[in-house]
Amino acid sequence: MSDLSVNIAGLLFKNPVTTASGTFGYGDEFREFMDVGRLGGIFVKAVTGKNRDGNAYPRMAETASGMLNSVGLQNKGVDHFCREIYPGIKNLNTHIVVNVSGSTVEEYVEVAGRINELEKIPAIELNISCPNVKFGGMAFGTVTGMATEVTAAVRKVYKKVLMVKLSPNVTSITDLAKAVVDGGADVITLINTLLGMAIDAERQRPILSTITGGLSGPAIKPIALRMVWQVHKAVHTPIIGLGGIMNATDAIEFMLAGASAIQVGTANFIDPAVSLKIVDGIEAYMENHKIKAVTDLVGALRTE
Amino acid sequence: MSDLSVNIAGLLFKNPVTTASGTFGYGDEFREFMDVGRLGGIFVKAVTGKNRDGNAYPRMAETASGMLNSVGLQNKGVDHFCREIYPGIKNLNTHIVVNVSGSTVEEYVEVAGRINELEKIPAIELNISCPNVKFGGMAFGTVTGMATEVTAAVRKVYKKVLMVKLSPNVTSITDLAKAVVDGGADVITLINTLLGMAIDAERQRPILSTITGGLSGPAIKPIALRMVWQVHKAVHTPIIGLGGIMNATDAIEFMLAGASAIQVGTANFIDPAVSLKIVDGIEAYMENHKIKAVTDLVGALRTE
Amino acid sequence: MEVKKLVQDLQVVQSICLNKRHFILELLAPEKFPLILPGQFSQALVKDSPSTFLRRPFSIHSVDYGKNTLRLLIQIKGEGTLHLSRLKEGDSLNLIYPLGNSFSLPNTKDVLLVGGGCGVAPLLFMAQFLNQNNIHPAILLGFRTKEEVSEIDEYSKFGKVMITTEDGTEGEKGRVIDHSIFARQRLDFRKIYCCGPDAMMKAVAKIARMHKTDCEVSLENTMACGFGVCLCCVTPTNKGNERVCVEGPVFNINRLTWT
Amino acid sequence: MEVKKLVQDLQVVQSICLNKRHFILELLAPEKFPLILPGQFSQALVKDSPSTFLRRPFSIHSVDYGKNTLRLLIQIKGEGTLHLSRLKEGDSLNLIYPLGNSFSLPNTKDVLLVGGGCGVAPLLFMAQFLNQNNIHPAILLGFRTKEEVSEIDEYSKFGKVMITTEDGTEGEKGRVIDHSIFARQRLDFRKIYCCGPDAMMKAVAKIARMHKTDCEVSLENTMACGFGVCLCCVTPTNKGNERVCVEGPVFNINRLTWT
Ligand SMILES: Cc1cc2nc3c(=O)[nH]c(=O)nc-3n(C[C@H](O)[C@H](O)[C@H](O)COP(=O)(O)OP(=O)(O)OC[C@H]3O[C@@H](n4cnc5c(N)ncnc54)[C@H](O)[C@@H]3O)c2cc1C
Ligand SMILES: Cc1cc2nc3c(=O)[nH]c(=O)nc-3n(C[C@H](O)[C@H](O)[C@H](O)COP(=O)(O)OP(=O)(O)OC[C@H]3O[C@@H](n4cnc5c(N)ncnc54)[C@H](O)[C@@H]3O)c2cc1C
Ligand SMILES: Cc1cc2nc3c(=O)[nH]c(=O)nc-3n(C[C@H](O)[C@H](O)[C@H](O)COP(=O)(O)O)c2cc1C
Ligand SMILES: Cc1cc2nc3c(=O)[nH]c(=O)nc-3n(C[C@H](O)[C@H](O)[C@H](O)COP(=O)(O)O)c2cc1C
Ligand code: FES
Ligand code: FES
Repeated sequence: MSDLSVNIAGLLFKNPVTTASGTFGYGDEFREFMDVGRLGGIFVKAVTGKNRDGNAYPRMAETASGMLNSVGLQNKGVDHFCREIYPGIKNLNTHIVVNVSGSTVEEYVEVAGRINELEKIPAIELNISCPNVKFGGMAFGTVTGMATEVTAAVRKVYKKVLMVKLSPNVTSITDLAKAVVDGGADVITLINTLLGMAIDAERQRPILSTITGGLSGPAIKPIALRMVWQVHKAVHTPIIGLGGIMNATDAIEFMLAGASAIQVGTANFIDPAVSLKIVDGIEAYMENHKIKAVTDLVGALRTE
Repeated sequence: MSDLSVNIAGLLFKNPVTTASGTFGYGDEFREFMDVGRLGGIFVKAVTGKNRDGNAYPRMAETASGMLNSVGLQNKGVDHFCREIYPGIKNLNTHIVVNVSGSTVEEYVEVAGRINELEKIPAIELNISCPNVKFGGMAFGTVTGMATEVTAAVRKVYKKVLMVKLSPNVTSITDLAKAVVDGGADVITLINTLLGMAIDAERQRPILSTITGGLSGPAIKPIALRMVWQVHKAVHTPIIGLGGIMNATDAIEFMLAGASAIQVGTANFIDPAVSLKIVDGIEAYMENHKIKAVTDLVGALRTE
Repeated sequence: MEVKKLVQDLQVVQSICLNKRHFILELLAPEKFPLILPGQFSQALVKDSPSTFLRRPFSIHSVDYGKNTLRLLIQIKGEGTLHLSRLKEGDSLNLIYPLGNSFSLPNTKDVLLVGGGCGVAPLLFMAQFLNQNNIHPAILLGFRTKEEVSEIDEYSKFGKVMITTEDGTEGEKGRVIDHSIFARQRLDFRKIYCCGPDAMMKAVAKIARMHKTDCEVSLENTMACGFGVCLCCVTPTNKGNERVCVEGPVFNINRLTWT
Repeated sequence: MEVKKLVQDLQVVQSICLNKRHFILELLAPEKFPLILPGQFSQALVKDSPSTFLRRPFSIHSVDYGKNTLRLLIQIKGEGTLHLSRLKEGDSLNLIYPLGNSFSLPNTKDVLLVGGGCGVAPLLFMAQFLNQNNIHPAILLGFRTKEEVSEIDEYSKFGKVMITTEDGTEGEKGRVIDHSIFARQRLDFRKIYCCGPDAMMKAVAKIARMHKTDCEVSLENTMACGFGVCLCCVTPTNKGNERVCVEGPVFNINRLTWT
C-alpha cells in the first residue's frame, strides 16, 4: 500500500492533489461529477472584503494550450462567504482552504481575520498575485517590500496555516518567496497566471474586455515547473505547485521539482473528474516505481 | 497594390516579416527551401567575441505548444563571422541583422564594433536576454541599470541602427524598454524566450542538460503580445515583435498591438517556408480589409 | 428521471451534412438519459485538434428517449467545429450534459419561436416540447440563403413555419426581424422564445418590449467550463453578473440589462 | 538527380502493421525523387496531435525510384508515432527530406550491419545500396522477442541475416552484442555500420575499436529543426559540437568522443 498523505506545515492532507482557486467554485458544482471527499484539499475561489462584480464580459480567450481569463475576483464578499457558503461546505471530508484577496493591506487583514474564526477552515491562501484587478492583487506580489508587509500584517491576525500564492510575473521568484517567508508565510503556492493578451485580428480588437488577462493551462507548465524548482532550492518552506497540470505525470513532475502538493486548475474545465484520476495516477506511478511514500517524490529530481 | 514596406528607424524593410535569431542559421539552410530575398530581413544567429561550444546535449525539450532550448550561444566568434560567414551572405537581397551577444559589456562592445565595420550589415540586435548562459545574457536584460549601461556602451561604437532585444523574464517590461531607450536604442525587439524547465517523470531527471532553458512557440504568444502592447503604450521607439508567430494572423496581431515588424522563430522549424507564407497572408489580409499600407496596422488595435 | 450532469462518451450514430456550413451529429448514449430540457446544452470535447483546448458548447437539438439518442446541430465556425464535422459513424464524442437552465413553459398558446443561424438549434427541441404540452407554436427561422434552409419538415411537425433568407432566395427577404409578422400593428403572440446572434436577439427583444410581449432569449456567451465554476461566461442582469451556463443560457429579457 | 531538400506532401500507399509496436508507411511522392542516400532521414509533420508540436525524424527505410515510393519503419513510442500509426491509404503526410549525411561506401567487402530496435530502419536501405555496389553484407538484427522479428525476407535478399532476441524466442538469446560473432577471437568484418539505442551503439563501438574495425554509427539525437539551424541536436566530436542532422546522423566512431 502506498502512503499518499502529506504533512504541510503541520496540516495533514490525505493526498497531495488539491484543486486551484477560481477553477473549482466552492466545490458544490463538482459533487455532481465525483466524490470531492477523496481530494487532498479544495482551494475555494477568491473571497474579498465586499461584494465584487468582477470585470465585464468577455472574460475569456482561448490560446494555444491555454486560456486567458479576466474574471477579476467576482465574489459576494467575506460576510456572504461566512454566512451562506461556509455552512454548506464545512463538513466536506477534505481540507477547505480559502483564497483571500484584496486591494489594500486592510482588506486582506479583514478577510483573513474573519476566516480565522471559521473552525473548519484550517488554512488560507493569500492571493497577492491576481493580474485582473486594478488595485492591489498582483502589485502586492511583484514588489518584495509590499509582499512582506501584507504577509506580516495577515500573519498577526491569522493563527492557522498561512499560505501565500505568488505571481510568476516577476524577475526573481526567489526574492518574492523569501519576502513572504520573511513576512511569516508557512507555505508558498506557485504559480498564479501569467499576464497575457489576445487579439481578434478580424475585428482588430482585444478579445478580453480588460485587454489583458491571466494565462493558465499547459502552455505555462514549463515556467511553473522552473519556478517551483528555483524556490525549492532557495527556501525551506513547503511549496504547493500548479500551472498547467493535466494528468498524473504533470503532477509528479511538480513534486519532483519540489512541490509537497499540487493544485489542479484549468484542467477541471476540460475534465471535471480529472483531479481524482490524478490521485489514482500518482498511486499507480508509485507502485510502478516501488515508491512507498509520496513524500519521497518531493524534490527528488536527479540532477547529478 | 498593397504597400508592405516599413521604415524602422530610418531603415526601409520591403515587408515587415523577418526571421528570428537562432532559428534561421545564417540563412543558407533556407535557400534550399525558398527565396530568402523576399523576406523583409534576416536576423542571423548570435555572434559573440570568441568561439563558444554552447551547452551540452540534450538542449531541447518539447512542451505543450512550444519548446525549450538551451543551445547557449554556440557560434564560432566574431572573427569567424566576419571572415567566413559575412562574404557569403552580404549580397542576399534582404537586410541582414546580426544578433550580438556577450558575457561582459566589453564583449558586447567589441563585437558591435567589429560588426559596425561590415558595410552590408545595416543594423545589430543586442541580445541582452539569452537565458542560457551563466554570465551576462539575461542578467543585462533584467536589471534596468545594466541594460542602460550596456546599450549606451555599444551605442558609442555602433553607428548604424541599434536594436535591443529584451527578456520577458521581468516584472516590468516597460521599465526595461525605457532603460534601453535611455541607453540609445533605436528599436526594441520583444521578446526573447521565457525561462522554463522540463522533467522526465519516468527517469526523474531534467530533460535539458542545463535543467532550465528558454521557452518559445505559440505557448508564449499571449505574453509576447501583452509585452508589445505595454511597450507600445509606454515608449515611442519602434518595436519588432515576436513570440509564437505561426501564421499571418499571428503576425497581424503583433502589428495591431504595436509592432512595426515581426520575426518568425520556432515556426521555421516546422515549416521552413512559413515566413514567406506570412508575407503572402498579410497581403491577402490587407486586400480583404482594404488596407493600403501595412504601416496602418501598427498599433491600430481598437480599444475604445 | 433525475436531473443530473453526466460526463459521458456517446457514440456517433450518424453525421448528417445539411449544407456546406451545417451538419447534425446523432449520438447514442451508453445508458438511459437523465431528464433533458429544451434550451439546455452540452459541452463537447474536441479530440485531435491542436488548436482546440477547451470544450465547445452546443445546444441539444432534439432528444429521442426511446432510442436513447440526441442530436446536435452544428455550424462550422473554426477548427473545433471543423474537426467535429469529420466525425464518422462509430466514433465517440465525450459530452458533459445536460447543462444550464431551460426555456420556461408558457402560460399562453400564442407562442412564437424565432431562430437565426445556428441559433435555431434549441428551437426544434422546444417546439417538440411545446407540442407535448398541446401548444403549436409559430416558428420563424432565418437563413442566409436558400441553400442553407433545412429541416423544415421537422419543424413543420410541431407548428407553422415561416422563413426569411437574407438574399430572398426562399421565404421573405431579409433578416428575421424584417419578416412581415413584425410589421403589423398588433403582434399575434403573447410569448416569444428566441435564439441566434446577439444583434438579432436584441432586435427581437426590442420588438417584444414594444408590444409588451413576454420574451425569453438563449445566450451564447463564450465559455470555459460550462458548469458554473470559472465565471467566464457572465452576463449583466438585474442581480449583477450571472453565469450564462448555470443561471442561463435562457434569460427572460426583463432580467437582462439590454436596452 | 540532384541532391536537394524538399518539403512535400506524400500520399500513404499503404500502412503495414508489423507487430504491436512497429509499422511501415509506404509513401508516394508527387514528383520524381531527388537522390536519396542510405542513412538519410526525413522530418514528418504529425497533424491533429495536440501534444506533438515539432516534426518527428524517421530514417528512410527503403526507396523505390521506379514507383516513386519510399518507406518509413516506425516504432510507436509516444503520441506522435501513435498518430502516424493511424494513417490510412490515401491520407497525406508532409515530409522534409532527404536530410543529413549518409553511410559511406566501404573499401572492403567484409561488411557487417548491426541494428537494434527501430535502429534497423536505415539498414535495409543500406543493404540494398551495398548490393548495388556488389557487396553482400552480414546483417545482425536484434529484437525483443520473436513476435517483433520482421522483414527477414527483405534483408535476406541482400545478405546473410543473423538474429538475436532478448528472450531467446528466435535466433540467439540476448542483445546484439551478445551474439556469437562477437565472441570469436577475430572479427570477420572490416567495416561495421550500426544503428540503434545509444547504449547498444556504444557497446558495438567498443568491440569495433578492440578489433580495430572501422565503424560508423547513426545517432538519433532529439531534434527541433532537422536541417541545421537550431543547433539542438549536437553531439561532441573531435571538431567540437557538431549537428547530428547535418554533419550526421552518421558518424565514424573515430570522430566521436565516446570512450
Ligand atoms: C450555450 C451555447 C450553445 C450553443 N449552441 C450551439 C449550437 O447548437 N450549434 C452551433 O453550431 N453552435 C452553438 N454555439 C456556438 C458554438 O459553441 C461555437 O460556434 C463553437 O464553440 C465554435 O468553435 P470553433 O472551434 O469551431 O470556433 P473557434 O475557432 O473557437 O471560433 C471561430 C470564431 O467564432 C467565434 N466564436 C466562437 N465561439 C463563439 C460564441 N460562443 N459566441 C460568439 N462567437 C464565437 C470566435 O471568436 C471566432 O471568431 C453555442 C454556444 C453556446 C455558448
Ligand atoms: C535521425 C533520426 C532517425 C530516426 N529514425 C527512426 C526510424 O526510422 N524509426 C523510428 O521508429 N524512430 C526513429 N527515430 C526516433 C523517432 O524520431 C522517435 O521515436 C519519435 O520522434 C518519437 O515520437 P513520439 O511523439 O511518438 O514520442 P514522444 O512522445 O516524443 O517520446 C516518447 C518517448 O521517447 C523518447 N524519445 C523521443 N524521441 C527520442 C529520440 N530521438 N531519442 C531517444 N528518445 C526519444 C522521449 O523522451 C519519450 O520518453 C529517429 C530519430 C532520429 C533523430
Ligand atoms: C477562470 C480562472 C479564475 C481564477 N481565479 C483565481 C482566484 O480567484 N484566485 C487565485 O488565487 N487564482 C485564481 N486563478 C488562478 C488559478 O488558481 C491557477 O493559479 C492558474 O490558473 C494556473 O494553474 P492552471 O494552469 O492549472 O490553471 C484563476 C484561474 C482561472 C483560469
Ligand atoms: C533554438 C533556438 C535558439 C535561439 N537562439 C537565439 C539567439 O542566439 N539569440 C537570440 O536573441 N534569440 C535566440 N532565440 C530566441 C528567438 O530568437 C525568439 O526570441 C524566441 O524563440 C521567441 O520567438 P518564437 O516563439 O517565434 O520562437 C532562440 C530560440 C530558439 C528556439
Ligand atoms: S462557463 Fe464557467 S461559469 Fe459559465
Ligand atoms: S535539429 Fe536543428 S540543428 Fe539539428
